[in-house]
Amino acid sequence: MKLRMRQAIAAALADEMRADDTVIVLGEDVAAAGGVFKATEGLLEEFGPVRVRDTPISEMGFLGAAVGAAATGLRPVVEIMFMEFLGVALDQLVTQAAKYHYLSAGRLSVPLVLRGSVGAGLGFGAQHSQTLEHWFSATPGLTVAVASTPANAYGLLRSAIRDDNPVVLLEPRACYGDRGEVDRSEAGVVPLGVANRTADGEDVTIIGLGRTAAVAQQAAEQAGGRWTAEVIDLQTLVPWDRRTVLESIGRTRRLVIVEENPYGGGWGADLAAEVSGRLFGELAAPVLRVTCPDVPVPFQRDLERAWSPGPDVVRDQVDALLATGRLPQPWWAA
Amino acid sequence: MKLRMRQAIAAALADEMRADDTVIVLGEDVAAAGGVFKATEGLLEEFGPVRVRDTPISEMGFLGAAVGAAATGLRPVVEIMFMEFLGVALDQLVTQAAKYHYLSAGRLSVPLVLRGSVGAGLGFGAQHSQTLEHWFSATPGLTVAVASTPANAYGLLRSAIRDDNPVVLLEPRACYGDRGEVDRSEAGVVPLGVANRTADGEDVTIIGLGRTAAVAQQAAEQAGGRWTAEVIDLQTLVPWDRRTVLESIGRTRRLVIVEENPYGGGWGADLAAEVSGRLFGELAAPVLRVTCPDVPVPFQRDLERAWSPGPDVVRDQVDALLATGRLPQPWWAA
Amino acid sequence: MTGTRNRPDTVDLAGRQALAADPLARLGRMLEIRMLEDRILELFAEGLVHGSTHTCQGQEAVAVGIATAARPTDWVSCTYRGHGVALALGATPEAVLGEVLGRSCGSAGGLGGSMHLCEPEVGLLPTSAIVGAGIPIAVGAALSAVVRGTEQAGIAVFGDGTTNIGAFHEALNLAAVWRLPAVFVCENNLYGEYSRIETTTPVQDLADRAAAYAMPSEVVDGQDVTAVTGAVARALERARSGGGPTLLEMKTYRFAGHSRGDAGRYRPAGELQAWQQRDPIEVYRTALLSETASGAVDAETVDRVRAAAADRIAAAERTVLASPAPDRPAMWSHVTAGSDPVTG
Amino acid sequence: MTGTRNRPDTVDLAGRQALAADPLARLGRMLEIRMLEDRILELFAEGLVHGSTHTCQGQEAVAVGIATAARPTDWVSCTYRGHGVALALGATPEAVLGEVLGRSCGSAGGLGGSMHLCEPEVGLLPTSAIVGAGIPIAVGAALSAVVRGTEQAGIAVFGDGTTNIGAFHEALNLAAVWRLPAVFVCENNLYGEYSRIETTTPVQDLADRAAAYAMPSEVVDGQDVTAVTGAVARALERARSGGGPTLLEMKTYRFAGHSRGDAGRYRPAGELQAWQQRDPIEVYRTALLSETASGAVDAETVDRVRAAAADRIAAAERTVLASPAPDRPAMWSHVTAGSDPVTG
Ligand SMILES: Cc1ncc(C[n+]2csc(CCOP(=O)(O)OP(=O)(O)O)c2C)c(N)n1
Ligand SMILES: Cc1ncc(C[n+]2csc(CCOP(=O)(O)OP(=O)(O)O)c2C)c(N)n1
Ligand SMILES: [Mg+2]
Ligand SMILES: [Mg+2]
Repeated sequence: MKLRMRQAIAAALADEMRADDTVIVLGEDVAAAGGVFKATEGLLEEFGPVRVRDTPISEMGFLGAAVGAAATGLRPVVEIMFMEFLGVALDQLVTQAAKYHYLSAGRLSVPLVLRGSVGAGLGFGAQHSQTLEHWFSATPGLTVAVASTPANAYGLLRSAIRDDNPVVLLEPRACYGDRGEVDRSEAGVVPLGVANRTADGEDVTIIGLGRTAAVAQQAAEQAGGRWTAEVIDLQTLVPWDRRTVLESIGRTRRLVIVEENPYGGGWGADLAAEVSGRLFGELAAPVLRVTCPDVPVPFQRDLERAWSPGPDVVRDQVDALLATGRLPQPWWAA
Repeated sequence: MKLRMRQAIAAALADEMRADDTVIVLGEDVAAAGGVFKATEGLLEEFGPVRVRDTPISEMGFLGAAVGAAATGLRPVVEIMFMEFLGVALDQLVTQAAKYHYLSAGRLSVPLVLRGSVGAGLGFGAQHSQTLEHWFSATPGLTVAVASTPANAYGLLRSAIRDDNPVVLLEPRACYGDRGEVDRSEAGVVPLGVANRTADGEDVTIIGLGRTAAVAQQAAEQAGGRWTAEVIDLQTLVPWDRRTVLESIGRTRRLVIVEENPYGGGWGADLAAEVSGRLFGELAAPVLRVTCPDVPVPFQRDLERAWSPGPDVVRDQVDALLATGRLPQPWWAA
Repeated sequence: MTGTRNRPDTVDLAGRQALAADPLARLGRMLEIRMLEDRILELFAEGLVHGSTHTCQGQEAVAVGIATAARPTDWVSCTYRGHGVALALGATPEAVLGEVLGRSCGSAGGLGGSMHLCEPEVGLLPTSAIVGAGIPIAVGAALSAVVRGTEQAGIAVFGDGTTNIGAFHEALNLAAVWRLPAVFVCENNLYGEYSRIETTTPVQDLADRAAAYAMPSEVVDGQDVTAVTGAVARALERARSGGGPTLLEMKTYRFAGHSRGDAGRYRPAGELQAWQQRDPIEVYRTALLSETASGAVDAETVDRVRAAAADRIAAAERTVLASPAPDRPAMWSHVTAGSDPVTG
Repeated sequence: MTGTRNRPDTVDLAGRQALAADPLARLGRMLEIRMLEDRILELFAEGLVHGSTHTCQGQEAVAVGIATAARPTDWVSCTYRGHGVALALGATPEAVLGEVLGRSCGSAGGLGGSMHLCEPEVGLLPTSAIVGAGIPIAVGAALSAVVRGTEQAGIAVFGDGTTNIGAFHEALNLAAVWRLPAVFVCENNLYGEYSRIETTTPVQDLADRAAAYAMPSEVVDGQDVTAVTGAVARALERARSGGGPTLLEMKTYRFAGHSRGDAGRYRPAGELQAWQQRDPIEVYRTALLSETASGAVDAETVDRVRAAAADRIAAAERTVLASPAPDRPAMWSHVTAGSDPVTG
């Protein structure tokens, strides 16, 4: 069926809640209002107020409660409305939940899903527009996935709910309204840890994540025959799918990573470092990271749009990479 | 004079507090007790309870207060006893302080220093032993420095206090007792953004940060003449000193980074990615990251010691890199 | 800042100072707030506002009461619902509307947006889009005053729903135990987003929460600018004389939705209408007209004030609409302060 | 888990269940706690303890009172100062001491250390080294009970200083507004690390903070195991019957320092001695001996209990010291659960 991404999320929640009584949903205005972004619409009506709960404005409180509930028999799905709000509650996810299995000698697990909206594009300003993958990195025990389409939002969320470990699912806010085909059968479940190759090509592999998956795709489409690209939607960032990525680069011998975050500390560095190291001497060009500039997300419409690299920027950067075999200047300096 | 690192920190605070009435110190047990690690000893006695304050256990409260104080005329230095505690207060640093200058159109600045103890080695377990640099990355507006010796703890802290921006200074807890020469004159002030080359060599550049600076140095000393290394103590992680690093690698054509954090999401990836990209075709070997394994910090003494790579591990990894020109297996898999 | 050198004034200090002396200035300021907020929602409907915006119609008396009682040197932290407080404190309508519309004449040069206003000259700290974040920050401003030995106070303005977040608790405790010159102004408008207070909060009067910090508190009629002014003045007097912080709960109501686009359908029928009977502007107008003693205020005068407010807002809108968006380099202009090696 | 297959039992469920029925079991458990804590500090002085350790001498009545009133199916969150609560709930001395000494027989197989104990079979959630973290987690356990329709409760044990952190506030509010079966047990031992409560907290009775959540509360004599048991039992009764959460403040004192190595010099002279007059073990021993009605407890019986406790701890120490450290692969053994593609 065709669904918007927000509906796909609600559908995944409903489908898992029907299958498993222990799945509950918590968050600010997720119940009566169906979510600020309507990603939990209809759940209160179908599953009732015991399992679908509006919380006070207390991220530390309700995320912590979800950790406790997860350790004692439930599978809570927590909505963090804008991922920045986790800045008041990070402890519960990374210092408690992610370490509980370890610190219980494997006797407890924390099947918790933390869904949060992320990213720029809608004019929410510097404190409501970041993607913040880095908050979840370097945290053994935690899995991090990022949705980009209705189909993988649905499929990743179902996997996340079934997983016995804490899983973070980042949902690019700008994509909530996107429509696409969603398979609500088991076949629509998207495994964690597996990337999605969305285009074939020969000259370069372009990897995107979340909102930049489509940017990567469109950049490849705009190449005008000068080059062709394998495009990969990474889907899971931790752990990332080394097999798919390395195989692809084994064919194309060039990698471009498109990121919606500042250059310094952006998620692509991990991939770029590992690929550069593992395929040393086998690459035809340096690994290129196309990121946003190192500034807070600006509000004004044109600046916000200019802040994150669009398909044209990516295409030009790939052109330059292929032409020279060297890293081009950052696009904003060009 | 010879000081322990904890004394060097107290000395830097005292010297800046003497020079500038607006410098204040806040934190849990920093005043009457002189700090849990004694890094603020003597300050209450000299500067009094108005400027040196024991706080309630309220990281969000007192860090937020420091942000407000910094924006309105003071230069607060906040101690976060163990950096993990910032997991309950990250918002104030990265979402408020780091963005205040931007969001005030340059009319306010936040000359705040956040000092926190970090790292493993003392048996504090999984929730009190991480280095957590990644919490501070991808945050334009924030500067991140890491001490490794009494001299640079002193010098970096003085620079941090004078800086008009929020600066995080990570202090490896295991080094608080280390003794070393400290120059308390202006010459002892260590600028932010500048790395420290601690050894000359020809075959490889080894970079450390915090506790791994000494590991890098010792690894080089253990090479037994098989190879010689330029050793760099990065000192400031954001922004890292590209000039010193790239010049060094220009000479040695090989880079090894030694990190006290898990491989996934560790700070070295940023450097490895950029160096691999910028010096594409000019390196004699892939950039090697020697990190800890991707597990929470284990408590038990031998395991904790085994968790972070020591000089012998680094030396062996460099041996392997030089012998094969390829990335060795991670040391824990070897 | 790039592109903002010739921008219109962002503060009107004289206008701010007039509030304490002149009842008509207070009425006028409430009217300006109402009119600008109404206009912002219209501009939003016309597609001119990027992103979201949170307006404060119905809560004008709180904003103007605070600004009347406080000095321009006091520091105020506020939230995403900050247009009214900003205007009351003396931010110009150009600074506010300019920011909402992303123009270089805005408070943050158009880089912040509706949720991010800041005018240090009249005491407005950057408004925060994170619930509760401004409360400890105002406490820090109060601490700063104590350390620097000034008479300034720190004032935190926040909503009812915000009393459930940890930062509220930690900040009030800290201010109390350090006896800082801080004033906590809770605008209890009965809702946090779409959730009614009693679904999230087990106490009726939020002022009661002050007892957990041995802090004095007051429940205040937030629709009556004179009551607000008086309560804030008492709290500031206590603060400045070393008596420590105070929690003030302003009973009020937002006439519009939580943010643009919210029609407020979660409200019980008749609730809005009942509160509109206590429109702070009408309440104050009536009070002024019935103050026969003073005699100076008649219906005509009020009409004049209203017309002046309308003119002011219309003029601001013209200025803002003629004002440029920030240019691209502006994005880089204020990431770090100073010229140390780091920011070089 | 690697290397722990043949480890000694980590829980003693029968011993736990005996607490409710048998006063001597309660006395014995308090003695075991005291003896093990004393021994840990000695082992620390001998250099056998890596890292830090936080002992609870003087607070044994709180731990045992909770364990007496609660069921093994109730969930308890506690802190780094958790040895006593763990032992009271039914963790064996081997599990506790083994963890403190980093042996594979420890609660977390030696990977956690003194601050990290966990015995799900008797309801002990992983103790946390982060102040306040366990409070919302216990609330979550209470929520879990409601959703799954069980009679379980969630019990959070934490210190006085912890009432100043945001997690305390958010958790109590959440439990109250959702009327969850939760019990909040604050061990007010007058200090948070080296800071006396009045330097960080403006109220005297922390139980008063419950009013901010319209929550019932009690101030309890934390040195009297019977008083503790009664108060916790009342709170659990309320919790299980749908009456919602309760805040209990246990007035108590830690006889040792905050952690190993702290000599407690910040304490006023005589304070420790005054509290030692109310040593919970002595208080209970005296009560038992004077309960002439029951008649069953005489001085000899008490001595027997004491000797048995000493034997138990000595035996545990022998077992633990003979127990291996975890082997190196143990480091990787419980990072992620399950065998999905992620954990491989
Ligand atoms: C930490 C955090 N959590 C959640 C939000 C989302 N949010 C924005 S406004 C709001 C409601 C706040 O309610 P209240 O404090 O009553 O203020 P009001 O909007 O009524 O003025 C919420 C939940 C946020 N901005 N920050
Ligand atoms: C978030 C956080 N801040 C600070 C600390 C450091 N710390 C450990 S114990 C402690 C004192 C806690 O005092 P209290 O709540 O009274 O418990 P007690 O130790 O007396 O049992 C502090 C400040 C911590 N572990 N976590
Ligand atoms: Mg409200
Ligand atoms: Mg205490």
